[in-house]
Amino acid sequence: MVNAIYIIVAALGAAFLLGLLKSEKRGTAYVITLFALSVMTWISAGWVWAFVMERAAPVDFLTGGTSPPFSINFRMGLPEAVLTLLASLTGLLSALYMKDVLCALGQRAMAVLLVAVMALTGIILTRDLFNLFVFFELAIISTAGLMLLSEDARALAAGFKYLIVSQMLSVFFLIGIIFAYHATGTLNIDGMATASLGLKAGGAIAFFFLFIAVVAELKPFPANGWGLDIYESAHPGFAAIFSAATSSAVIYAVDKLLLIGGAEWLPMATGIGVITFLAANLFALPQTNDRRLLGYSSIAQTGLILAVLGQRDILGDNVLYIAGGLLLSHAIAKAGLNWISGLVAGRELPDWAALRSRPILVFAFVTFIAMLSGLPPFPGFYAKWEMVRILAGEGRIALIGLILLGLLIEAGYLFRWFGYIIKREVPAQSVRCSPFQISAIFVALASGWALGFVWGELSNQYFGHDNLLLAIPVVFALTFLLLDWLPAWVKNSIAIVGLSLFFYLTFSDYDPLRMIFAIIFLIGGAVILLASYDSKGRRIGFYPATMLMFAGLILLIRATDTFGFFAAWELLTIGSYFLILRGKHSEPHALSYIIFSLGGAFLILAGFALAAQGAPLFNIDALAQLTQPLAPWVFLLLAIGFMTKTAAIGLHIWLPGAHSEAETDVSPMVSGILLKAGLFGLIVLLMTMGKQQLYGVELTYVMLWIGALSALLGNLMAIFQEDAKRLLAYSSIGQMGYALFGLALMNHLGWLMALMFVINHYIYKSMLFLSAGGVAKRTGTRDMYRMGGLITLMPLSFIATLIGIIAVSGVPPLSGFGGRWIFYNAIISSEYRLPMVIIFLAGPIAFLYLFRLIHTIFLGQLKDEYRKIKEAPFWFILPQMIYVALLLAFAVAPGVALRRVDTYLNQIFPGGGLQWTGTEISSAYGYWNPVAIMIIIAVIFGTLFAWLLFVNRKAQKVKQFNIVYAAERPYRPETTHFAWNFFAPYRKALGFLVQPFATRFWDGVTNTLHTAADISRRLYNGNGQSYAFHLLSFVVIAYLMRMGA
Amino acid sequence: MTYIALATGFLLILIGFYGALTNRNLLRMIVAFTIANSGINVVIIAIGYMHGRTAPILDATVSAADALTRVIDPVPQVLVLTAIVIGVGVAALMLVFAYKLYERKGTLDISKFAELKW
Amino acid sequence: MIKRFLALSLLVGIGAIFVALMMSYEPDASLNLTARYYAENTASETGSANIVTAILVTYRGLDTLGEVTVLFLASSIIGLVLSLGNKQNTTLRKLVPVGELLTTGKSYLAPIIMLLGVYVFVNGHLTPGGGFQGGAIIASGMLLLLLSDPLKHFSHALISLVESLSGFVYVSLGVLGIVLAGSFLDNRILPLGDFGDLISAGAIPLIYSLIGLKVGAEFSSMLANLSEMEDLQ
Amino acid sequence: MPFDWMKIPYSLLTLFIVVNYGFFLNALIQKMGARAGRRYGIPIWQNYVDMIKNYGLRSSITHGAMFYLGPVFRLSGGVGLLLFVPTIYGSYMFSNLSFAGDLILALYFIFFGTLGMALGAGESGHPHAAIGVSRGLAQVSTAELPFALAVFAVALQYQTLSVTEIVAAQQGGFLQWTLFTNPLAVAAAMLGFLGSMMRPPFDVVIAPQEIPIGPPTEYHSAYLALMQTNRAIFPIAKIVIYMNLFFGGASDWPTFFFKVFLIYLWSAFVGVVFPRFRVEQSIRWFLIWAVPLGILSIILV
Amino acid sequence: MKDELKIRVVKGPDGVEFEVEPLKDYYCEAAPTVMPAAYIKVVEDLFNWARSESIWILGFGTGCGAIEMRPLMTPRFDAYRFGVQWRPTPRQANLFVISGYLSTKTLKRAIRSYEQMQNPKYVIGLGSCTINGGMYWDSYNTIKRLDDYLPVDLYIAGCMPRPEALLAGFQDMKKLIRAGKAEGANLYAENFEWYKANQKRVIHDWDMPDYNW
Repeated sequence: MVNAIYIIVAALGAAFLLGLLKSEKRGTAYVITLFALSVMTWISAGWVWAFVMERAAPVDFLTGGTSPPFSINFRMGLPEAVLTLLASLTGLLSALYMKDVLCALGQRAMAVLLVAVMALTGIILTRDLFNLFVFFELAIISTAGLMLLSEDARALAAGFKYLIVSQMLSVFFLIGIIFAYHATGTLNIDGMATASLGLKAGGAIAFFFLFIAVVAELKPFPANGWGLDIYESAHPGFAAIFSAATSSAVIYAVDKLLLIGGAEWLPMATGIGVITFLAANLFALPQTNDRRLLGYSSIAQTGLILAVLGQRDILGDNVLYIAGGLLLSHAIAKAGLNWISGLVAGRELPDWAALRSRPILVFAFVTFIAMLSGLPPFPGFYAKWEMVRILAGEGRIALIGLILLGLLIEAGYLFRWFGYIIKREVPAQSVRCSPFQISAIFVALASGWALGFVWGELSNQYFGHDNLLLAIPVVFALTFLLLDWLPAWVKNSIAIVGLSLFFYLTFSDYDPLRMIFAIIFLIGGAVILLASYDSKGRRIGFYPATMLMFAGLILLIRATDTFGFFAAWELLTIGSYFLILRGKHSEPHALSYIIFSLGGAFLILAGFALAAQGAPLFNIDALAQLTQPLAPWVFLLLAIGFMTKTAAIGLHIWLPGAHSEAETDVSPMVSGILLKAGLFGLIVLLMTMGKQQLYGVELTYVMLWIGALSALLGNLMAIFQEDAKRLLAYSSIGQMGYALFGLALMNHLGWLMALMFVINHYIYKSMLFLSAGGVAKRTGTRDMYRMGGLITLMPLSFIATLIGIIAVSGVPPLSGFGGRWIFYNAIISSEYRLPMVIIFLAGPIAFLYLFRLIHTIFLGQLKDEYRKIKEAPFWFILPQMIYVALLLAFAVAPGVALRRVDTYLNQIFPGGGLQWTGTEISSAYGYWNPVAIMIIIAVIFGTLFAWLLFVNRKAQKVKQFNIVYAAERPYRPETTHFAWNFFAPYRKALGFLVQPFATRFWDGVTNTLHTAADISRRLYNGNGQSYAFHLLSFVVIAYLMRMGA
Repeated sequence: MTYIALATGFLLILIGFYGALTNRNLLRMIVAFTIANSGINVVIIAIGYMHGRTAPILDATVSAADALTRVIDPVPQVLVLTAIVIGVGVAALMLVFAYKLYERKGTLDISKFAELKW
Repeated sequence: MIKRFLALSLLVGIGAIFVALMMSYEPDASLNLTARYYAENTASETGSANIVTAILVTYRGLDTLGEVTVLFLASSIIGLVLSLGNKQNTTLRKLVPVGELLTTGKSYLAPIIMLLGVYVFVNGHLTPGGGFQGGAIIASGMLLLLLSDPLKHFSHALISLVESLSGFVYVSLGVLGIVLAGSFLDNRILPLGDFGDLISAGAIPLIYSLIGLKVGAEFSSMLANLSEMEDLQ
Repeated sequence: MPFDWMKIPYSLLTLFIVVNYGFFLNALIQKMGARAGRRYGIPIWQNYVDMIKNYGLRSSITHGAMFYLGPVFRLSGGVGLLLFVPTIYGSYMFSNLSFAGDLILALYFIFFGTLGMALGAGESGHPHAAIGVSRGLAQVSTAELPFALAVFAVALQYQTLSVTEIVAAQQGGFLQWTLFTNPLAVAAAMLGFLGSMMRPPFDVVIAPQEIPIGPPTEYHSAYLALMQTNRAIFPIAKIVIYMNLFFGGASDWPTFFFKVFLIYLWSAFVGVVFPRFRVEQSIRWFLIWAVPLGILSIILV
Repeated sequence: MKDELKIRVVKGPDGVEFEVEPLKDYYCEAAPTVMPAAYIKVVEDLFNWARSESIWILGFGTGCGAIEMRPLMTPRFDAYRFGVQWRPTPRQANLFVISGYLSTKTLKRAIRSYEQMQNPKYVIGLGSCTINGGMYWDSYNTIKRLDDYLPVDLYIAGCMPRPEALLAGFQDMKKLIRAGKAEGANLYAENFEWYKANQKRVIHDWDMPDYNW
């Protein structure tokens, strides 16, 4: 392989060569620059290839004709190769990206760029401490020089601040070097490591200075104001280098230093890293400037990686996989985002809405923020998983908590930003970009996905997890990215066929329990997708998101180990987030959805990690073998995580907005199908772990209470909604409460009831959402009181709603009754009386909102402007009618679905099941006969109806104002339709129960975070001198803490 | 002797830092840093100094054979040379920045260049 | 006031660390591992009488390359900054004429200073001094020229040519080291010669001369640029 | 309990008896109310006459399909409720169609008629009908609660949901009645009972002078006749459940008539004594007085 | 015509504008028809008997005579024992007691209420004002002969008639009904044009459909 020194040589040679050119020959100079960068890239790539493919051993390259420690040597190993490749490739792409600027400024600027990249590779490669210092200084000076590339006049000041800080750092670095040299008699890093510097006289303090000087380059909190200024004002092309390459190089330098310092310095690295990670993410929250936000995020990410490096004592060899995954994700994403920021004219976050004119850029943006947030299938996800797993195995719970909290905050502002892009008004200035710039971004995008694949493969190789990018459902979903140019109906057909086909191919894999979910996810999804035929055009972005959600769902039920389960969980979360975000006004709701979901997901992650106790592959079934004192905590974490998805009360505030603001065909998906994922999680959890006790409290008992309260408060809140879809959304909270209650009963019938709810809720909630959505589509509003009297205009929607509400309310003869019947039988054998009372209270309340739903929309007075509207589109009606048929069929023959499950549940809860004799279903306490009920009611109803028809055969059909009105006549339909604040007396009596306590609580949390961030970020007052103060304080504090420890 | 040099060096560093922390004028800050740089150079040299020995140059008085016992540690000297040059480079750069900043705002007060913050 | 107090208290903290460092310092009684190697082997391996030079140019040649690059960077950036300035209003200043003494003195002194500089870097491997020192001396000669005639314009092209060419050759020599002697910046690409001769110590004098030229050119270019920057006002 | 065809005529017989007894009892209670006001009151057959007259009205109007179906739902609910519960304990003839389901079926079927009626009233487009429904649903949701709690307390007590078995458990002397074995549940249920009988103080739903007369404002002629028929059946059907659950059921018709009369009288008794509650007042009343009793009864079972 | 009844242009949710004509769109325009009696005589007799024994009065007090109707509900008179009840809605009422003088303003309401009752329906004119205007015979604002505007089945004379007279009137009404002579609704339908013309002559701000279903 090529000597690694040629990387340096190529850059320097080219840089010096540029000076020989006349200043007019900028084109040539540019070509030389590119060539040099390409050579550097090529050499590094060659080494990467050698290490990865040929398993080469690390090589030392000597200089000065002597072997180390007497001369400087370079080392090329896998990490060095990857990092030099990263640095030089970033440099190359940025050079491409900055073509105009570089050519305008001339060869000096190109030389500075070359030297900058060279310095970074030098930092990575060198094994000599003083040489490291030299390269550091080179990097600093070239950074300051590259600040001049910026068009932003403020960049100068930023460069100066940087120089102030780096002057101080140089002093510390040099003190550290010279005393370390004095202590060990060598300048070689490996030499120092073997001489165990820390044990020598003054060695610890010397190392402290070294460490501080290098770590401070990572912009640790609070000594990082200057870094933010650089990020904010630098040219985006350079900011990409600074963020992606410089951070990576410095991190590697820290890694080398830690080699010298040994294990005792690791906690400090972790501490600084975690504090930086949290603080930077927190401060990013109130940030509105895009580049500064990116800066905060970069600082946070490097902090995280530093923290990971600090955990190398327990991460062992995995540190490469984890830190590497995080580092590469961060580098690629940040480079990409910075490049994109150069294409956006405005500097406020909402200005990025301009990206919407180029879907590929939006896709790139999504990819990048997914990489940053550690979402699958990107390396950060694998890294996150393994890191948390190992940390949990070693009991570093607090660290996990802090890291996950930081990740959550980061995801919060990143996804908020994405929301702006998708939802905010497109600014006047559109995206301008050259093919070079696009190609740079595209390379980042492609390498992001490629790395996702690589990390998946590595994960497969080392930990035995499946590569997510090879999972058929994921591949299927991603295919839609390529097919996005097709018209929507074609894609819809492919999607429906795909779902059905997958079910057909795999249906023999599922046990009866999973079968129910498989049917709902796959077939149910296909049925709802029928409604999507209604949308015209191409519907960019809808199908990848939808299919990603379905991929996640189906992988969820197919998962056997915790990794697969968690990956599927995150996939479905992202997919559904994109789906929800598509709604017209869904920006804030989608955001709260993703934050709650990710928060829940992190709890699940922590729970799984805790359960695995460090084992790389942990089967879900093995949860059953957990013992005290671990088991209840695992249970708690997982349960809260899953309950976030089912929107249990307190964690529910994301649901109403997310479900109601989603598009018409999305609402049924996220409500009818997605919520079941949470239930499935709970079922898996309860099936494996059963009842758990924490401090003597029965956790399932707590869940019982939560379920009951969700049912009650969900229903109560539904009563007071004016918005039809919001009402249905709140109703979902209540319904999920019932299901949760049933599961928490932990007996045979309770589970049967929960599964019955799963089926029923899918059918009727999908139907009602479609129906309400169809009406909303026709009327252009979701406010029920604005509607009224639509029964004659939209009879089919009315029928669907009618059947739906009868089913929801549990009135015989429809299938809801079966659920209620099983429910009563389930609780009669249970010991828990009090929560039962609550859930009793919830029952009749359901009537109130259901009546309101149907009354205020379809009955009452028709309004002027809706006199001419038509029935909902055919494609909305079709699935509704399918659901009507299903409901009726399921009402008559619930055994079709339930009987097998009933038998299956005997394995989990032996005994206490139902008897199925003929058409009669009986339990130990009671019985019912759905067929008989249906026939009897039909006969009575039919007879009476016939009789009334006979008696009333001459009835005169009248119009809406032909009502007795105390001898007056109605004024206008609006004033005659009693619909607004329909249950006013109820609000008077019980309104105190629906005070938005949870909303206030979570608002309080976010406001506190925001305010805290907004106040404390004023620390960065922009004065370079203050930053010097920060730095010195950081040094002193770090020293004191070090001494204290 | 060494301790005095070390103390002087450290004191210079602290003086330099104090100057950099308390003077708002850009040029004064640069000068302050130069002082600090001199301080660190003194420290480096002081570390290399060994009592009773001579400069690491082999000539008539110090032959290659007795260099081991006669010369002081050459490495700090090498390092200080590099450090000085780097210090000069950075100082020059800071001057240029200061100049450009002055050109832009007509002031050398660092607190006036705080547009980038928070 | 608060600021000063804060600064003082912080510096007391830093000073305390320094004191701790000093307290733990123990002077070496004998040369340490690395120094001993250099003391013992420099002469035989490099043929350079000045051990510092030998270390600087060969053993730690990469540092030196970096060092040179630092200066190169600084001068490039200064040039860049200059090129960013608006060149339109290049109005020459009216200056007080410099004194006779200076004008005459410089025409005698400047060549000697330059020559001294060259001497210093050419003999870098034998006597104290070397490329950096020599380059600095050359630059001081330039400074003298500038002082005597502030409006003097140096040939940027020439400076740049010297700067770049010497740098390029320097790097090329380093590469030659890989090709001919096995490692980067190995001075043994040329014969070591007789110890103590001017032409000895392999490539060290050559490299040091290049460094001297380059440093001189870079300092000069910085000075010239800074001075011209002044002119622009 | 399998189905056989003889169930149909038997059920119709029960229906016939109950309809007539219902008409009679309604008139009787009305008459007793009149007597409490020192009036003579309506003739005992008055309700029959009213019903015939309403069937005999020549014209009628309709506001739409749901308006049309409302009374059908209503009466189906009444008839179904009656037939899903065995009327006479131990009698095959009058066990009606209880093979179709147990207590839970009956409890949930109560809402069938309510729901249908509310929908029909809704389609009439009359705001007073909607206001009435709003009030009715709000009130009934809390009035049913103590009843549901009590029912469940009873189910827990007897560990069954089958009405027949519950009655069977209460045989052997009136001390075996739930009334004495679980007085709290009965108290709660009987308070809830008041709320579901549309009598003062819980008749704000139909408040005749304020929102004449609530949900049925637009109903007339044959619709009204159907609803009147339901008024005869539904209270009895409901009382049958109370009787079976709390008062030992009835093993023959005389006992049946007597017990039903007494239970019915309870609501009439309260009705003539108390004035009317507003909706939120009655909600609070149920939550404060009746629900705690129900909760206690469930906890103490 | 009142504003709310004028033809108005409305924009639908899809942005298309169209006209709404309240009188046509919100009200049924059909004219009343003559409703034949039951085909079988016995049935009609049974119905007539039931109608006579179950007289539901529309509980509107249209004039001062309404004061005399209240005592009928009290223990002293107790009209309930004759099968007489008050209903709060015209839909369920059979008998409309015009209790005293009718101003033209009230006439409009009376007509509307009458038309909203179901066939067969009966009208009793209570007091002399309904017969010839009574003490308001020269008022510009009261109607003088109720019979011109609504088909009156029975007048109860007096100013005011005592509750006993009302009871007697009800008994006479019952006789009429039982005899099948109380066909005011059909009379109204047959002579609809004539009644409307009379009504519109006195009601100048006619702002309702011709027949209020």
